Amino acid sequence: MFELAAIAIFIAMVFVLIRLYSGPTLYDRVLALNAFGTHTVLFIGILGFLTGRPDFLDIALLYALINFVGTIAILKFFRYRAIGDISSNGTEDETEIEVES
Amino acid sequence: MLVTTAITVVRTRSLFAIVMLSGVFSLLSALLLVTLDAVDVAFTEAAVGAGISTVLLLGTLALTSRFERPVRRSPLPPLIVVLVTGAALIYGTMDMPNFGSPEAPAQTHVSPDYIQRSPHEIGVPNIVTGILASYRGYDTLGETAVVFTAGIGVLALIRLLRRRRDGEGNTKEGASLMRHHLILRVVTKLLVGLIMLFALYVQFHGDYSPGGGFQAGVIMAVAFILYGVVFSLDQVQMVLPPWLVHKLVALGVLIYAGTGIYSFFVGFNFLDYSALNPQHPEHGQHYGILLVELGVGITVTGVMVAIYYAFAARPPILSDEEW
Amino acid sequence: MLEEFTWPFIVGHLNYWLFIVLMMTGLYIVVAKGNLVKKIVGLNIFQTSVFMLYISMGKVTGGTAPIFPIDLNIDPDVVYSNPLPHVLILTAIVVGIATTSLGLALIVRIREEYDSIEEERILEIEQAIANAENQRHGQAMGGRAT
Amino acid sequence: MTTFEIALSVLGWLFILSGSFFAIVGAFGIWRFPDFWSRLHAASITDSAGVILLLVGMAIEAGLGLVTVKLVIIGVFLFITGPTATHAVANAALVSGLRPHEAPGLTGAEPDYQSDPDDS
Repeated sequence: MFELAAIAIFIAMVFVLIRLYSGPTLYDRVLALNAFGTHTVLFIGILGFLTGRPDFLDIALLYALINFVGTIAILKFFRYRAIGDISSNGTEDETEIEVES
Repeated sequence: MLVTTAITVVRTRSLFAIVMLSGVFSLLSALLLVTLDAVDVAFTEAAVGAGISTVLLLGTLALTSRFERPVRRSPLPPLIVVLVTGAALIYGTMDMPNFGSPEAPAQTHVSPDYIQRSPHEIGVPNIVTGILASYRGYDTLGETAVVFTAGIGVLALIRLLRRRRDGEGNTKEGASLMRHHLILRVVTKLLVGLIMLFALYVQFHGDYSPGGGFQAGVIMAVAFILYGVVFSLDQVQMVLPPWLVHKLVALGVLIYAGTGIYSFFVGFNFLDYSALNPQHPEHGQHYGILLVELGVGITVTGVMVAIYYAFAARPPILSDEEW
Repeated sequence: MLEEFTWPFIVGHLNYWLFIVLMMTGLYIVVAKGNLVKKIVGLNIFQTSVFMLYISMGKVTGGTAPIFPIDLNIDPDVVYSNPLPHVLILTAIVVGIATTSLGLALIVRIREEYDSIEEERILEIEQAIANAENQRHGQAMGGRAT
Repeated sequence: MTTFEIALSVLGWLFILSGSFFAIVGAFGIWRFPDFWSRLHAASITDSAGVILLLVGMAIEAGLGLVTVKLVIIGVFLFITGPTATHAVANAALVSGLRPHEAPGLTGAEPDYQSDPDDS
């Protein structure tokens, strides 16, 4: 039964990967990346049960965290072109912030 | 899937998508490593490939340009070179033992010895940790030193110029750019602590489950990087000032080498942890592994955070046509 | 030669071939593509496939991850995979990220000096600089040494 | 094996199978839906239904212990990070000026955001 679940999630990962390769906009790709991470977490969990070593769950836990960090970093970078504080064109960004807040 | 990812990397020209694809590539390879029983390695690969290297590549892109220009040269000569090399390598595999065969030379020489002896000599359930920190302690000391050196190299390359630019006064941007993302900020505050807790768990539970100093160091650094990404660099640096990071980098190597030198003075060999508790050599091994892993963890955290600071603090040069 | 290609042989070597294909893809990126960041990504792919090649050599069929039960009650029937490659690769990954970051730092510096991260453009600029220097030296020596 | 245990095991099966069904449906949606905003819906299926069902199923199969605790922690993490990441993606897409396809005659109010000058 775990095999069945593993195969199902594997197929799901292939679907998401197709979207990731072909995604027309950047946001499609980020979304697919995030979904891919979630699927990976589930897959590793299942895999741990499949091989009878459920202590693999540590890795799944790590993925759940790292995936989030990666997504946030990509989005922030795409929006502000910097992973630190300094944006390349300060004025434009500041007006944006005013509008949004 | 790995192959398709790699080929897409060849074909895509937006460097941005490439960064994501490389993240996916390392996730996939980590998955493969799990199926190959290399849990510790998968742990490291996941933390490093998907976390740190994505952030670093993004940092580089922020400082350079986002698109690749098409190459004018013909792709044929490199293709021929690659094909010839590949054919030679495949010819080389003809003599290799079958996949997973227990009679392969790699399985019959050193490692059964390690597997048999480590429960009695070291008494740590995770064989990988035992070998890493004790049997091959010299190697690991060397690797730590390499990480240390690479960190210093990065700092030497891109830290210096920043001070010069500070005089121009254009690096001060005020508060965080993401101050309006309320949800993100709240969630990050929640998560940073949990990630650190998890890092400590990985660090000190590494004897019993997958994990250890390298992984814990990377995870700890990811916590700081997340804080820096969502809040601002200034705020992280209030928590963990750069001078402290630089001290930490050195401190880790010192702890590691110091353990070795201590065993020197007590009259044992360099990095022989039995020196830490001569009555119970096994306990000595436990202490030694803990100490050494702690040193590795501190160094790795320090180096990763220092590299992140160096990349993030650097003002990009204005060139909008490349965006 | 051809009679070696029995079915078990192919299945048993498929993993090596797969990793070699990956490795060659990485090598192709490094050699053929001009963008330095892309070259680094290619280098990473190459590196990762080497790691996986090592790990796959350490796998034993029917084996499990090399971690004993927590109470050290070792069942002699359980086969463990080879832990030695794991140790080597574990440290290699962290060293790999350190060298990658060093390469990225170099790229940043190159970009600041040359205003480009394309290999061809950098070569052009270098050529121009070399020509200019040659000319200057040539004039200093009376136009003979060019 | 008592009847209770059998029932529990069957329950675990059901949870895992339906969870993988939802995971696959979500992924299929991500692949096939026409534009970004509808794909967002599909992605949330995996994030919510798939994750809950699979983790609960695994927890039932594993029984009480450290494994269950870890599963619960994973669930909590995924529950915090998943929606947050989706929110961040959607927010960034909206701000960048990406708009859903609207049916003719049905125009929603344009959000009061200044569109990003450098959207892709």
